[in-house]
Amino acid sequence: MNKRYLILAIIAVAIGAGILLLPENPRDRELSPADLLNAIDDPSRFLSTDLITDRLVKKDPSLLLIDVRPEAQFKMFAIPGAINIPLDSLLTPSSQAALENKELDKVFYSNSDVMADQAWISAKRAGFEAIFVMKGGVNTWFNTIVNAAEPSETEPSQAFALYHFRKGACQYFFGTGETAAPVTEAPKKPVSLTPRPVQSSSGGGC
Amino acid sequence: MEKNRRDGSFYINPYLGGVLLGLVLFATYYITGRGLGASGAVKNTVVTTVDVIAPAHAEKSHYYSKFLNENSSPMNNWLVFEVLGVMAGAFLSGTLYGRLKLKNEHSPKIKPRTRLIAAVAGGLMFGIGSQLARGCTSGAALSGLAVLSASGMITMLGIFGSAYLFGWLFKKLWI
Amino acid sequence: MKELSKTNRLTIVVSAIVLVFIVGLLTLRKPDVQYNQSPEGMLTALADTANYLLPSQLKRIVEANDGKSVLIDVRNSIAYGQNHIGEAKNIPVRELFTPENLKFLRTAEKNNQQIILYGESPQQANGAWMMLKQTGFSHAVMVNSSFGALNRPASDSIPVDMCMLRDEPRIDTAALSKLRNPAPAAEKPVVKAAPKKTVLPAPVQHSSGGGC
Amino acid sequence: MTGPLIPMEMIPDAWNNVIAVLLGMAFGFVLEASGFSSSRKIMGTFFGYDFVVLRVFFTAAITSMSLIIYFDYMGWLDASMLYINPYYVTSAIIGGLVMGVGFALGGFCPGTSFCGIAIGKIDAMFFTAGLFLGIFIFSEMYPLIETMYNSKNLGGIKIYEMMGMGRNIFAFLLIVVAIAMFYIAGYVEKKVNKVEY
Repeated sequence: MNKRYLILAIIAVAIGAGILLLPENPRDRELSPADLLNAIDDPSRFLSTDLITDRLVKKDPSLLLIDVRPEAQFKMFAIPGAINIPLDSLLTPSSQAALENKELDKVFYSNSDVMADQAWISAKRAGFEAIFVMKGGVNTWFNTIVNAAEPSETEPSQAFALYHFRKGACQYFFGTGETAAPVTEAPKKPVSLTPRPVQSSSGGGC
Repeated sequence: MEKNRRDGSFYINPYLGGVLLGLVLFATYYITGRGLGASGAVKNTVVTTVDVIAPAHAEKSHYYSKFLNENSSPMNNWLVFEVLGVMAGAFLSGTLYGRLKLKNEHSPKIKPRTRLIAAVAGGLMFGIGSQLARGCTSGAALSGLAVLSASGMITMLGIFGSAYLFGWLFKKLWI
Repeated sequence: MKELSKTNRLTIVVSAIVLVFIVGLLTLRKPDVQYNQSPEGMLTALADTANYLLPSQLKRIVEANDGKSVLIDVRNSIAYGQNHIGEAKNIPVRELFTPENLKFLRTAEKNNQQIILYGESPQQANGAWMMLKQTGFSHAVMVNSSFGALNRPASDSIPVDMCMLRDEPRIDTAALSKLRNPAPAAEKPVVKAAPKKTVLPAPVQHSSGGGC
Repeated sequence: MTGPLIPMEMIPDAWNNVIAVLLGMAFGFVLEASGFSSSRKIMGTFFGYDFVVLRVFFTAAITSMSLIIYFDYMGWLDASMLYINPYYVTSAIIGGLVMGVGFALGGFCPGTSFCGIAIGKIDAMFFTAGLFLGIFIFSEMYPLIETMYNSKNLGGIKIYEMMGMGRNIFAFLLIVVAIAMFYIAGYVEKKVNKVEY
């Protein structure tokens, strides 16, 4: 037909062959190292144990607690309502399905911070959204909620409100507290300074 | 070349047209993040018309109410402006190449009235189909093909496949 | 089909597009930092205790000072200015991938030096460490202790509390069992090894750990 | 500058409509200049005397597809942010078939009919009137077909994912198939009798 068309066809095929050489990107949502570093440096992923407890007590449907400890530890003791995804199986398809849900605030916790934060960084790199870490982990949760220390007389009234809230939560979780402290209402405001995640849902919460 | 440009029979090379259209489509994706479209503008016009004439009915209908919101009129839509642009651009090209002329194109074998009835019937089918497939040839098929979407590919195969089939049935209308 | 014979403008446009592609590909700069470990591989690395240094091990390394390792302080520069360990270099987490820091880290990696990271808490060191580990610094390790604990004068006698190798549960089992069985019944659940008020033993047995 | 610009908020929303008009003008100009304002020229594709639709359509598709893929690779465009029409299996297939009938009868598609109107084609005007009527009828019929309209939603799935192959291979094959089609089109055009229009 026309020599030009032959040349143009060759150019088009060459462009196509060039596409073949480009890398496929199956990890489309993967965060770049620079973005991940910025995310790591941002402390807003940490939620306090009191805040989590408050949302648990209020049966917040948008909260999903994920226990990243090994199964044995999970069976021994876990925060009520948590599901177990051990750290090494974080990226298996079945676990990813749990992390995929955009409606839920996924909160990782472990015994202290490190393992939960490792899970968070791994999940963040894989591109999951609305994920958080419970600051202090089970150890802090246990010591503040179950073994809540009674404030001394001189402390401000907020400390007492916090204490009663913790005792009430403890009774809520385990049926009975060590002392027969009356269940008082949870403080109206979140007791911690950590802000509630912006992504709000229809669920209870504060 | 300059001579036959003005008589309305000059068209640009189809591959050049294709490459330019591809550039326009790419620019649309690059700037707005969505493809081109045409039937959406018609839909918005219909919704607005119904809303003006029978607001209660539009409010009640499941379909109209999807596109109505209190703050802005459905006419204030990207696609509506785009289609206004399409008409302006086509007018420009028509002026440039000397094709501005009232004309009813049809096969010499049929009456002009048959052509117009067929056109209305065709438009009607296209309107229904474009709403079903959530886009027309430009909105679903062409834009979809550019981002390799499944719906675009399937819609394109559907359009061209059935147009080939029915084209032979309605051959008399055209040749 | 007379328009099919006019191909000049078509050729120009196509050449322009090809030119854009070529210029783009030539000017394309690869990002400075890229992952070279898959997320799954990283999860395996996380479970490897060799990646975590105990305070006592760190102490030995600092004392030996044989040039086989570089020490990185990932806290902010103010905290670093007040106090830091040995000849640690200050690289706050946010500045991990600045060009000069990258150059420093890459040199260390090339010389097969161990990159040791410590921070205010193990959690802070962990973030920086995971970033390095995922982006090709295979010799990076983190110190599994807080800076406060490291900096004690006699770091040999680090209290158990401070030794946080891989997160251990430290919950008061006595209080827990009391919660679960309000009335101290005759038959105790045998789940708990030690019903007395104690600290759960660490599930991971680490041979190297001198401090614990 | 990394695109898409408006979703990335690099261009203020106020410019949205201006950009729409400008892009629409370019779109309309190219369509008209390629001959899409003439229904008989468009219909040539289906009877083999003029393959302009096939040529323009597929050249445009492979051009913008390659541009998107290359720009995504070079980091100038974030392809994952581009809008992808959700794939509702039943309604997409039926809608496509119905549109095909409309194409064969009317000789236009919505975009080209607006071009036709702009340069004074009477049949295009009637086609557009039919278009309005069709959409109105669809909206009124909507309760009857609502379940079918919303059934089998596969979301914004890509064709190569559906076929289980790589994006790059699919893109390459599409280019090769398109060139083969252009060649066949040229061959058929020579065989078929010319139609004057």
